[in-house]
Amino acid sequence: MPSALWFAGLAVSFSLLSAIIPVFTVNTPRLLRVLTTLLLCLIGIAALISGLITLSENEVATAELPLGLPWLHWHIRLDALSGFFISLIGVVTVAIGLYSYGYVRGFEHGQDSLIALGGFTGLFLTGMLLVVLADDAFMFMISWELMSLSSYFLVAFHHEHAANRRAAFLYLLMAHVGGLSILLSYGVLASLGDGFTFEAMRAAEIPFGWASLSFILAFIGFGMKAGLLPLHAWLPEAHPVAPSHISALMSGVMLKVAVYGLIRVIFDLIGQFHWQWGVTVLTIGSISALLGVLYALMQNDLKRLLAYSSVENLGIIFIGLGLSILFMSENHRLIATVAFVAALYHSLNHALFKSLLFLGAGSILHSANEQDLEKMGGLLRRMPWTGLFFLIGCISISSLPPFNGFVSEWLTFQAALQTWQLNSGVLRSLLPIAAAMLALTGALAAACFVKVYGIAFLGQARSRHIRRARPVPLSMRVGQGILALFCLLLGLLPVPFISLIDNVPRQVLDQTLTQATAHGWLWLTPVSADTASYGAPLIAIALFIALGLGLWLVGRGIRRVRRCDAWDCGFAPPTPNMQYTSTAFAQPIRRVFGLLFKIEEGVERNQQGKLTHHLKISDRAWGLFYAPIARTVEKAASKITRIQSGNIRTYLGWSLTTLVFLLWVIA
Amino acid sequence: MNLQISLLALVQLVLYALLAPLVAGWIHWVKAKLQNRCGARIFQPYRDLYKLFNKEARMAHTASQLFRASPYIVFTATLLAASAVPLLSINLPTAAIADIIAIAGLLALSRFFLALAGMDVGTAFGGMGASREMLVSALAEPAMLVAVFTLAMTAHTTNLASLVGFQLTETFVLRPSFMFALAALVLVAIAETGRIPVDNPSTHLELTMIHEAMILEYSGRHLALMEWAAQLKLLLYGTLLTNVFFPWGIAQDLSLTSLAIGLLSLIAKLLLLGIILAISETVLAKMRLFRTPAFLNLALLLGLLGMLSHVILEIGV
Amino acid sequence: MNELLITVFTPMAATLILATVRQLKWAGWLNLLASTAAFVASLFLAFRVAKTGPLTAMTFRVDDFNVYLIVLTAFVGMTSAIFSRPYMQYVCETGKINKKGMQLYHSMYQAFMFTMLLALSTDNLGVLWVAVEGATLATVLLVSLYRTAEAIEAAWKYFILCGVGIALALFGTVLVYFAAQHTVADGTAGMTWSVLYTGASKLHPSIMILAFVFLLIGYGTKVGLVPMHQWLPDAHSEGPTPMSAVLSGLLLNVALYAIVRFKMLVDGSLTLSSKPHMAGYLMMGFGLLSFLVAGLFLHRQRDIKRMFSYSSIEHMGLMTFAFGLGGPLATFGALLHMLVHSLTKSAIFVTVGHAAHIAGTQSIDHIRGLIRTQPAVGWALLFGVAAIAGFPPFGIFTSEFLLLTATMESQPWFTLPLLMGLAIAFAGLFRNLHPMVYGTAPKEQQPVQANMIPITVHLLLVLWLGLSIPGFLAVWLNRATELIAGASLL
Amino acid sequence: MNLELVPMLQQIMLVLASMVLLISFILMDQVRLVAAIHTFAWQGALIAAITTIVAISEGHMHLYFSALLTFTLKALLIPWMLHRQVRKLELDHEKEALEHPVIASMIAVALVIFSYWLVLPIVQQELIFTRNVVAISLAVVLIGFLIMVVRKQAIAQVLGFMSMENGLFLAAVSATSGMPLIIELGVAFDVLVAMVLFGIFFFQIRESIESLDVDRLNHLSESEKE
Repeated sequence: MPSALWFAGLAVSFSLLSAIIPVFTVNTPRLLRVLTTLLLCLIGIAALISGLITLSENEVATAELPLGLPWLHWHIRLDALSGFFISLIGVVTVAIGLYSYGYVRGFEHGQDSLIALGGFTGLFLTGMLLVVLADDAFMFMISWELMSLSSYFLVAFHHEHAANRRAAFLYLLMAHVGGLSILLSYGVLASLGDGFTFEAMRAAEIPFGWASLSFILAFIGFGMKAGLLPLHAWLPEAHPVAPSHISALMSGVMLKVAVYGLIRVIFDLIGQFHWQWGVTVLTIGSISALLGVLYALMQNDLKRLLAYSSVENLGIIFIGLGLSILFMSENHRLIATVAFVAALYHSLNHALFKSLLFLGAGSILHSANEQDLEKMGGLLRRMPWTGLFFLIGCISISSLPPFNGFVSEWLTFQAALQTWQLNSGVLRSLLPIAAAMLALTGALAAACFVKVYGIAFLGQARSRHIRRARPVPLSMRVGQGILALFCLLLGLLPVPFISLIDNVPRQVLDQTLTQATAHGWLWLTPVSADTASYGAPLIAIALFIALGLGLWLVGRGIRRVRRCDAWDCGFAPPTPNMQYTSTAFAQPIRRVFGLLFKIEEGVERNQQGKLTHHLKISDRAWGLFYAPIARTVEKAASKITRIQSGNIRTYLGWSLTTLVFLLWVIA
Repeated sequence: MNLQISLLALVQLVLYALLAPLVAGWIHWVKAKLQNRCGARIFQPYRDLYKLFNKEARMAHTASQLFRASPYIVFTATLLAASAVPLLSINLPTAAIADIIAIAGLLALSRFFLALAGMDVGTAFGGMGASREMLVSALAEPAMLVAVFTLAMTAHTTNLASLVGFQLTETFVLRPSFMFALAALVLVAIAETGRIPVDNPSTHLELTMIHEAMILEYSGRHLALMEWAAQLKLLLYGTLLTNVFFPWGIAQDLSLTSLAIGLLSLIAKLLLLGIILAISETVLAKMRLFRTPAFLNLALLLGLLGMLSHVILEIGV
Repeated sequence: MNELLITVFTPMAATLILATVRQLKWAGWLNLLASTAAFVASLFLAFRVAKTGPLTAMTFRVDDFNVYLIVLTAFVGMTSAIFSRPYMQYVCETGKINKKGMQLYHSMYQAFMFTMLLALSTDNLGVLWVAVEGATLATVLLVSLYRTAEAIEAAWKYFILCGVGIALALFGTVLVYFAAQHTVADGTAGMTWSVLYTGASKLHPSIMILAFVFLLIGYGTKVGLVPMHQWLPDAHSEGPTPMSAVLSGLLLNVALYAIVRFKMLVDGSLTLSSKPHMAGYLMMGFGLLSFLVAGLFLHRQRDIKRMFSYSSIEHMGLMTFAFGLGGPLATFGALLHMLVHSLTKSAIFVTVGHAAHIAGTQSIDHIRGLIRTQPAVGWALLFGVAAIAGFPPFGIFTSEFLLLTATMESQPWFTLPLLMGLAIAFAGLFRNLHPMVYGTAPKEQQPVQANMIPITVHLLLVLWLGLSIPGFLAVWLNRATELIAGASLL
Repeated sequence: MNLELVPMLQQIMLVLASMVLLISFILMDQVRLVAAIHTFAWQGALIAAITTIVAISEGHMHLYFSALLTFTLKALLIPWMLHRQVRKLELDHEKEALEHPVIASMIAVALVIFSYWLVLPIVQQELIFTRNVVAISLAVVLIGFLIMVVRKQAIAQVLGFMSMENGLFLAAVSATSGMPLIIELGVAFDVLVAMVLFGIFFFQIRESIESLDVDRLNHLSESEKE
């Protein structure tokens, strides 16, 4: 049987191939779609296999490619950590591949070239795979920026609208800055160790000051990509405007690659753990989680909402990482591992259900060409399968048992609850607050997705084209189905899964979670059996028995229900316009947390003399963080351009002054 | 032995299901007495449920299948949650399935579907109820978890059975954190079970209703399940409060006597609790919806204070 | 030796011939032919040098440093000639210039190539000066070729500013010669770089540093260092596009090359003095200033060619900084950056020529939705700018990677302004680029018969260099690094 | 240094050098264009004279030649060309007064002092004499530069440029007793070509803006007015 690395190489070469074929098959769109789907599935499967092999065998495979700098070839390394993330990429890619077969059909008659779509999707995947495989800073940076650049082109795919162009610009700009910051972080490590290979960096002895500098730079860089506050501004702009399966890739997978990068740099390369770092990560994580979900609640654009909720989930992941660092800094390896595994688990979960939700949104776009919640409604009866899968996604992301989201959040809580083990009293009192924020986040997330599902899929259609919505093609449904299935599986069988990824903490923290899985596949006991235990399968079984019972009753048809008009307290039969809107649903929460948003609300008369109500809820980050920077640059630019006055004598004057000045300097 | 335990678990489950309407009935009765009404008999809720189960269930044209599935899910989730809360005895196998966080999760699940069911028909009231319910729960859930964390950090476990066991084993000490936690949990329980002053269970056709607004469209067995689930939830919170903070009398072994003592003490506690609740509901008035956040923030604050006083006062080094 | 002579004097011959050729069709092809011949010869020259090491004869000296610049110059000259033939014909058809103008253009093109190659290959500082001045003279008439008021104004500024600069450079050269007298060598030898380099330590430090200031200002004017850069955007934007390509791709390099040569001498003489790195610090200062200021200028552009000329200033600033920083890593990076920047920038200017042709104007506000009108040009522009902005897998990323890390190693705190500068410049480029390539195209924009060969070749080369630096090139650059920085990298 | 020890020729040279400097000043303040051209011619002649003296004292053969070259180029050819163009452009009676002549001359004086202060660190005994002449030539260069800054009139600017060149020649001749002949030729050729091009540009500018006032060449700028 070929080695894991071989499969990884296969995946990479397939993705390169899929980047090339559109050039040749663009005139036969159908063939193009078939080939792309095929290749994407192959990529996914190959990546998945290689990842699984690595995880199960815990072997570290390395290789060197004759590319890059003459004295620094591309080093490749496939260890448990990369194995985990490569399999994550794999799973989602398969689903995306199947989905895209039906979805891309919508673009065949559009103006935008399919070459760009297919080609850059391939490059995007290549970039992500290579980032995970890279074992030296140079290759890492190249693949990292390749990932950013190609995804930028995908964001700019629908470039007719100025808003999309702006989003793409913002995205690329921030990606570039983040990349440079990562590069510098590597620069610090490299200049302290010898050379840019990760081996050298691991070996390097790094004093605290420099290590912290490197940590900050890396955190800024990767945090920017992961969309942590306040560096998240690009995310809700860029993710929604890309084609939906790309949004799924970006939100589901690319953000996880950022998580991978941070883990790689901090846990693996720097290999030090200081409580200051832990606190930083924890704080930023909690804030992102809370504000992310609050902003998500306020959105009416479905994909934008999903994007903001990605901010929230990444926040949760970073809470886990922060906890892990904290516990490591006081050398409670076991608890640190629990938090670490929780973070990994949530990365995978978020990859699954966020992609699932984006694919759902894509299906709505595909069949009704609508992504504004205010116009949706009653889709469950028009596209039942999508409705079901989307519901599963909503339950998972709201972290409700027995689905996967709950497991990771539960684990995070379990880690946070071990705070009594810490020595430092300050930390002991800080962690519970983080836990409280996490709890609040979870509850708000539930509210958010009740809103989404209730407005979009339940009730009555609020617009004509939604009323005409039809079920999407089989391929798209299968794509969503796979992800939904994984959501369920990971929710039901956390124990086998955790024992599967146990090699990752073994490699990174050199500690395993054997006790978590000690009590058989039914019981998940992260710390110890009598501390806490969770029997997901039993809960699921009970629920399914109950459902089965209900369905059986229905099926027996004795107690059939009679259809009638809605009662609605005896008022006139409700019309679609009488339903609660998305804005209305969020209004109470908006009112409670009003301080955190920039709300412009007002009523005025329009030209026809009708009274119109307008409400604009925007992100505070813009006013507080981005606008000032932009203004400063503009000011500086307009000042500096004065020296290009157009008068030649002034120019000569400049030269003369410079000359005299320099002569004075050197004398 | 093992058989006995699982049997006991089953008994407790059934007991929950059976006791729930009784508690509701008891509270109604006491309230009626307090308000100088003769009021309905204590067993009235059983009659209502029976009647509803036999009535034909009707569904709006606009309702989807989710509308039909929800009652079952809601009821089961609540029952599951209940099954993990020690009722008579602390050695409860089902407690290992779901620790306190999982219980919160299960309750959240039932609430999730309750709210969705409310929105399914597409009436104004349903959406209103769902929106408000989610607001209340969004604030109540963290408060509850924080309060529970305080206990969990003291007992070093989130498993309720072990938690109660810890309470029983350790010598009686005054823990400021527990007082805060208790206060917080009481407030949360009131909010979550939709009692005055947050919501009025006996209201109808009011613009202030929350829980009722969501189940407005239900009828027949669906409605019965929903009502039953609500009563279960009430009982669940009651047991949680009493057995965690005042575990006295709960059975620690499987001898019939101790079980009997457990049952009696439980009934006593519940009666007492019912009276207290009834009194409070009689003297208090329901507050405006937008006063509720303040109410729940207080709960959250208490929970946090409890946690902080725990880490600072009790294990502070 | 012959290779060298062919390389250098083919263009000279071509200059004289083309001055007489009247048929436009022939002129274009002849121009291309001569450039190709020069390129081929330069390749042979490169092989010779690679085999037998530096060759020195009759005031020529070709070592590892300038040989790669010679090849690069000849190559870019050739590809630009490929582009210029059809482009200039189109310009001629539009009636912007007459037959005599075309004649002048072609012969001056070759004259320019001649001066460039001469400046690169000579060993005599005086000849170097003469050649660089000659380059100005050859190009100044081309800048004013279109005879519009702006063109003439641009040419005048170009002429005066560069003339003054070059005069200062001559003064610097005289001072070097002065320092060489009595101490190293008299007569012609006193102007011979290799002689001076060997005896550098004996040169009088205070005279040398004085001389270096003049040289830095003088040749710096040609490099386009702020604040002597003002001629550059004017000349680039008003001259014919192939001219902008070679100016940006070659002239700036050659001027920088001259500065580096002198810096080597100055460093040699300053080693024992109180401030041995003075020259380096001066260059770093100038480089950083130009880098940042040019980056800010990018935000306020209305003319597409002006914009890219500012980006040239920015990159020259980066290279100057790197050479000033010294050390093998930075030097290697700078040499690589010279290479990739010339390739990318000339490719961009060729693309810009097409874009302006499509839209019928150079004003950024009127070029819209290129990838709708003519996808090839639009994407080429996108990729070109992505490359120049330092995105991998394009080569510029590699050199910037090296520069940043080198800075991180020796002067960590300089990385901050560098980072800012890169971000600012990047934003400036893309905010202007986006509306030009994306969006819906206006009706009046019509696709043109574009010549994508030079663009493709250049970008592919840059891509290749970004993915992997071929061994021979690495060795080559490394030898040059050894020569300049005194230490090898590999 | 005390002049007694300096041989006669060098004393003469110092005198001439000082006169070159003086001429730069005159050139800067010269109001009438034609007169300015004459002044410039005189400067060229003086440079040529200095070259001859150096040639005599050093006995370099090629210096005589370069003296001849300088004379023909700087004293005869270029002034003549300028005259022709001035006549062609009907600028015979062109006058251009500086805006702030006093300030300009103050700056010029400052530049002279500055350039002397600049060369002071060169202390090797045998270079003292040349050092001072270098100071003068540096001053001439800088003043030429200053002329280009203060003069609006294109031709006047060119004169400034040319007097910079003169300064360079002075430096070359006095400090290093002339550059190698090949270089001299090259430079001379460049200067000549430059002059021709200048001539062409005068006409081009003239036809594009109806005057030779360089301040009106200001269409190409980044400032917001356009």
